[in-house]
Amino acid sequence: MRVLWMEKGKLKEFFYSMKAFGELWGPIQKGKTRIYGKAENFSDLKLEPGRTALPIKKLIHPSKFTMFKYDKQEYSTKLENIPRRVILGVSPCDIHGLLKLDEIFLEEEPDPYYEKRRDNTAIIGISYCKPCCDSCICQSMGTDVVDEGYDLFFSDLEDFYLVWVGSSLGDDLVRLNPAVFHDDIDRTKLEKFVECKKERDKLFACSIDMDVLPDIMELSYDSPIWDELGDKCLECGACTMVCPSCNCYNVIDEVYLSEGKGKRFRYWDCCIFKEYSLVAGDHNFRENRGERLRLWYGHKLNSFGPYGRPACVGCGRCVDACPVDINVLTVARALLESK
Amino acid sequence: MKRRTITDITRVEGHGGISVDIKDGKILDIKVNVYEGPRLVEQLVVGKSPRDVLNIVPRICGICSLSHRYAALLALEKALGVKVPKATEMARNLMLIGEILQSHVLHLYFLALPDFLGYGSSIDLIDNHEDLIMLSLGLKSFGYRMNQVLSGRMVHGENPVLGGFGLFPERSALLELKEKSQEFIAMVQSTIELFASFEFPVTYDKEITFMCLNPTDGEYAYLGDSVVVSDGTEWGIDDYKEYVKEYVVPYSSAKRAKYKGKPFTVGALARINLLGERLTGEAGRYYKSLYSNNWKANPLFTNLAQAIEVLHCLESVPKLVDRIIKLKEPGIVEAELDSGASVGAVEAPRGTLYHYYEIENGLVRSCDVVTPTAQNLDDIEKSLKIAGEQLISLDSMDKLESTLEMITRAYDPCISCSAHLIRINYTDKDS
Amino acid sequence: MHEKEENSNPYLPEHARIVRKYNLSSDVRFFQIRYVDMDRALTMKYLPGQFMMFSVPGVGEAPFSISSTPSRPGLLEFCIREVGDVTSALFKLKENAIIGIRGPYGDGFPLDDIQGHDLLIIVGGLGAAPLRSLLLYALDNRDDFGKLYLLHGARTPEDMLFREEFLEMMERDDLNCLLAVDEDPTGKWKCHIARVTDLFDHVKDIDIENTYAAVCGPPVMYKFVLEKLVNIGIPKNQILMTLERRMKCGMGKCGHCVVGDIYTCMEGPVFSYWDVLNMKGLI
Amino acid sequence: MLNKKRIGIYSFTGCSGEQLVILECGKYLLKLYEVVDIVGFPMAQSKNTIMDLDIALLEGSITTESQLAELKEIRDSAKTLVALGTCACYGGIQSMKLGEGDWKKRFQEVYGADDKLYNKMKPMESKPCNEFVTIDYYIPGCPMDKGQFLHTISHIINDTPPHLYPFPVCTECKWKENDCLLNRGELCLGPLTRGGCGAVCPSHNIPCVGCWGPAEVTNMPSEYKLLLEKGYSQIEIFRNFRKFGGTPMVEKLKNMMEKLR
Ligand SMILES: Cc1cc2nc3c(=O)[nH]c(=O)nc-3n(C[C@H](O)[C@H](O)[C@H](O)COP(=O)(O)OP(=O)(O)OC[C@H]3O[C@@H](n4cnc5c(N)ncnc54)[C@H](O)[C@@H]3O)c2cc1C
Ligand code: SF4
Ligand code: SF4
Ligand code: SF4
Repeated sequence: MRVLWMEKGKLKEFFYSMKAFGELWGPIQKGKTRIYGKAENFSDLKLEPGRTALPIKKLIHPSKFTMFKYDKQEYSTKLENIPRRVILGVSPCDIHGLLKLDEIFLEEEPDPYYEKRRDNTAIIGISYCKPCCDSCICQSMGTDVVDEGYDLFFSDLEDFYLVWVGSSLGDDLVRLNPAVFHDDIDRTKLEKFVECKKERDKLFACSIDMDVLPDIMELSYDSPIWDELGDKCLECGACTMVCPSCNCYNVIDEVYLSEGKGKRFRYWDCCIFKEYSLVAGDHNFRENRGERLRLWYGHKLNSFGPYGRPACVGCGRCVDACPVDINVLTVARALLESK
Repeated sequence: MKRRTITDITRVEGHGGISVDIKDGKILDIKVNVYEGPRLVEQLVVGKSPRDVLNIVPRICGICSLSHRYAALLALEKALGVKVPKATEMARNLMLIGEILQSHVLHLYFLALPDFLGYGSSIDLIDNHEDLIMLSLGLKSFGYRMNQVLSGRMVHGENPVLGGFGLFPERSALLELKEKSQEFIAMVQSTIELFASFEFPVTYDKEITFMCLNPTDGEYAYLGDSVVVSDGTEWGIDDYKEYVKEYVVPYSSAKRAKYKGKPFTVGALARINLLGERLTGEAGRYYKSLYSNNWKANPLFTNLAQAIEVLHCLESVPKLVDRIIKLKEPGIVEAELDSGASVGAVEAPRGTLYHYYEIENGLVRSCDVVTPTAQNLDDIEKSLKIAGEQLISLDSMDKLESTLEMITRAYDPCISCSAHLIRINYTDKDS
Repeated sequence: MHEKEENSNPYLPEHARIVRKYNLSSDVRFFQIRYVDMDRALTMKYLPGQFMMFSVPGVGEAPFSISSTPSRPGLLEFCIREVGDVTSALFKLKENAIIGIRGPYGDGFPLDDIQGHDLLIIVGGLGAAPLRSLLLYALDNRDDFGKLYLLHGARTPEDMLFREEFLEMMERDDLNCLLAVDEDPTGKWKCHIARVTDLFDHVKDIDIENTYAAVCGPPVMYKFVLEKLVNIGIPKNQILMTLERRMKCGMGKCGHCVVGDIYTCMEGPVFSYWDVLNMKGLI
Repeated sequence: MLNKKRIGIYSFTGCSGEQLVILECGKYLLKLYEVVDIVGFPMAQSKNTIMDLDIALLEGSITTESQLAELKEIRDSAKTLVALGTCACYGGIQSMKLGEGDWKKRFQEVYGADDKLYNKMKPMESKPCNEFVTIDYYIPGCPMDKGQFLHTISHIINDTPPHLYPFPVCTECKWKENDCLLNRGELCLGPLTRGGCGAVCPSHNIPCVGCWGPAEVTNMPSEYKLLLEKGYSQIEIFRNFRKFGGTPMVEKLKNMMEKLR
């Protein structure tokens, strides 16, 4: 992979030059939270360790959108209206989250909505010499580093950036302003990189023992833990909404007042909701909240998607989101203690 | 004796009817009954926290929910020693202006205009007066947009809280309001001219007693600590119970109010009569050219008064926005006290609205709400009687009915709120 | 009218016409449909056990097993029970009405594996929908299969889906057609009055080790039938069943049908008993 | 459309918020008038009837005998009944003290001991429409949301089933990327309240007060325990649960207390 470096002060210039590709986005402050939002100015961007309320999935797999419209004659989609965007400042765990979603949405029969948004979005990752926050578990999940799924990746090494070019689109972006990049990476730069990573590794406050957890998860199918957690769970859906690797959605038809016209739209669903797995005759395959939580944690900590790997990318969002403290950390702890 | 009941005055908000007693071709009595079922709102808030009060009292009325919220805020904040920054105060005033605009627009275009143009509903206007319909829809949406920006949503927005705003309105949204407000000026001017061209079916010669808040800064505004009356008196809002005396009638679920034993009128017409001289800009120009002594006696001028106020509200938006965005974004001021009692009053779209609370250890001990419609009901009856006597000789019952309805509507009675003005005497004193 | 192009949006339904429909029982109706696009109608490929997503604009989508056999191209057949929004809307439509369909989805029955073996088809209630497809396929390709049994149970004769069709099949000598009802209020039932599981007594001369069984029916039926099949010695990986889950896409995207990490719509809806034993929560 | 559906919009005890929302539908309102016959809408038109209705939209809760009689008449004449807003769906704020003490005494405390008005008005404690007649569809909210109203009414007019979000306010609150108020220690009813408002209040840093009414599936005991842990008193918590909870909340609280005992 091609690796370049950039002086710290040049990022602003490069940022604006990417306007040639599309809208400029990145982590910005909205009230009390940080979100991925449109950045009119480089100074709007929060380029420092920290986490956005929703992961980057909200831009590729939006919380709700119209799939297509229909009338008496036909069904029609307008994929060409999906804007082109550059997102600067995507965290490694969020990129891993996208890779998980890619497994679902791009393999077998690709989902055209996801695919188009993915194609139209330039992902520019960034990492720092510090973890994003105290609840990050990316180190345990092996998602603190990333080597695919982005177009460019910036390692913020305090006085300069190392820049990985991850795709041909990334290369095109570099070409928009080649003068700000250098390819003469010397030894001191590499040393700085290694040193920085080592420093960061020491700073993670949370961890999960992923060597044993998938097996324990498997063995705890009938554990009373699930009922205990089920008693506590508020069934509010917060954990699934904020999780970068949750892909589930629901589909609803909407008719217009005038006859014969309408649209079908999609919105994020959540396997913790009772209605999620209800079928005819009011039969529910996961009647109890505990069973539903078990499914979710099974996905996050044991096996998910076509490759059967744990889906959790260690972003720590569920740790912050759940009002009653049910999250990968507490569940992992409970499982490990109960065995 | 023949008794006619015009059940359910249509095109007013809520549930009310007029009953007319006629004997030997003479009107014996006309009564406005309010049928609305009881909610006992003032009683619901007893034992609740100030925050609860702010969730509950706006629900008294959907059309002027922010006026209720504002009056309650003023009372509660005064009682608990909260003094909000200027920016908060001005943003709240802007919010009130939005509500007055939106409420007046609903009344003028949706409820009153069909009367004057002879249609059964405003939607029927679409064929011949599409421009008016489109203007009214646009204006109303703008009013609701103001509600949304300032209070959080169209109706019952919870954003204005004790001590400030949950989220202070964004600068960009305020600027959007400023810009958008100007789009309607010309069209509203033609609406004023349209209303000025209407002939009234009844004449009045006796002057009405008017009442409204007296804005301290000398402007035409909707807030003040004292009340001016057309008889020349002025008194502080804390004394409202002495001047606005409530009483019950057996035929209606709404209380009434009298001033010195006589009916009186509050609302747009009262404000224009008492404060009209203060109007500036285009609104001031229209006031000068249209105002006459007839406005002092005929309640049907309320429509014109409202139309002028719509223009005034639109003209006020840019001024207020400019002042707000110059100030520092205010935070929420916390209450210092947990006991106290006070009155808060605002000019709601339909007139002066009083809220009174007594708080003890953080919970409401007693509450009193006096709504504008309650204050107007006696005068509505009075002007219906005068009109009835003029019209009975016409011997056309239909004409009588429709004219009485039209006069009732002119007062823009928000009957759903008038049903809630029953004073509560239990103050847990004996319990 | 919309035509399916290569690489077009897989969520867009294609137009199909309801050619014929009639009642199979009080709440189950038979639908015969055909793609409006004749080319598509004739070239569509599918396997018994696969399903299609039906779309009624304004109402939504629901999955239904194909009841017809790919060996008779052109028309697609379904039997549908009225349970909710989409099904009620379908019931209201008249013949000739246009609906949207997309598919086929799922993994059908592993025909390559079954071929050359004896086959028991065990049907309860609406389980007739997917299994009729397998049965008709086997009959149309009779030489590819060994002994062929149909064991079909219903509550009453009225409830037996495809009753006439199956009664006619009793005449065939290349099929052992065993039909049973729990009770017979009509008094005219000429076949068995028994439970499906009792019909096993009439299954003879099959090479147990080399027999495949395909089961579909209400959840309660599985318990007893599976036990029986295991008891008579049919290998667990040769016992096949099709399962129902809530589905919103049919392509492993919406997540609703997931069991553990298995997407029923992609890896199913046909599973073997061995799968079921290995994947907690499947039935 | 050949046979236009006959629709009526009627109001009982409430703040008229739903009718205002309908009037604010702008061009959709004009469209609605085009595709159906609005034969009853006393707030907006002069000629009104309750006869031969296809769809009746009801606002407000029932608080007098005459309202009850009218409600029953409307049920008899209408094919489909839709409850608009939290008052009609659950009883509204005026039902928040339902079952607490002697209602007639409360009434008299307000109107005086003289029974004249009581006998004339024949009032009763506020209850939602479904306490008396079958309601076919519900559009909760105080006031209801314009989008949800248009969605539901379009579906009913076109004879297709409407779908309102089944999930609680928190779900949409996450979509809005708010900082969770419950986690900040506020008494937020988001997890117990039906979604659909777009999490307006939390988006303004204000805890949800529950104006969309109780969501069907919730874990109230857990939220209750959580709020106790956060230092709220039982009285305060119940007061908030009941503010917009109407009749379903009475039931839910009873069940919860039984469970916790
Ligand atoms: C692979 C597969 C093949 C199938 N094949 C057939 C077939 O051949 N024939 C057949 O008749 N069926 C078949 N089904 C079942 C059929 O798809 C379902 O019954 C489907 O739900 C019917 O759609 P509907 O819109 O009519 O029902 P829905 O309206 O979705 O309702 C169905 C049931 O789901 C529950 N439900 C749904 N939504 C809600 C909600 N919002 N709130 C509460 N409960 C809700 C209820 O219990 C209701 O009874 C198959 C299913 C699968 C997965
Ligand atoms: S399970 Fe929790 S920590 Fe893991 S990716 Fe999802 S939200 Fe992040
Ligand atoms: S703020 Fe309230 S509504 Fe939002 S997630 Fe937290 S508890 Fe739920
Ligand atoms: S957040 Fe809660 S209180 Fe606010 S509008 Fe929504 S449901 Fe009502």
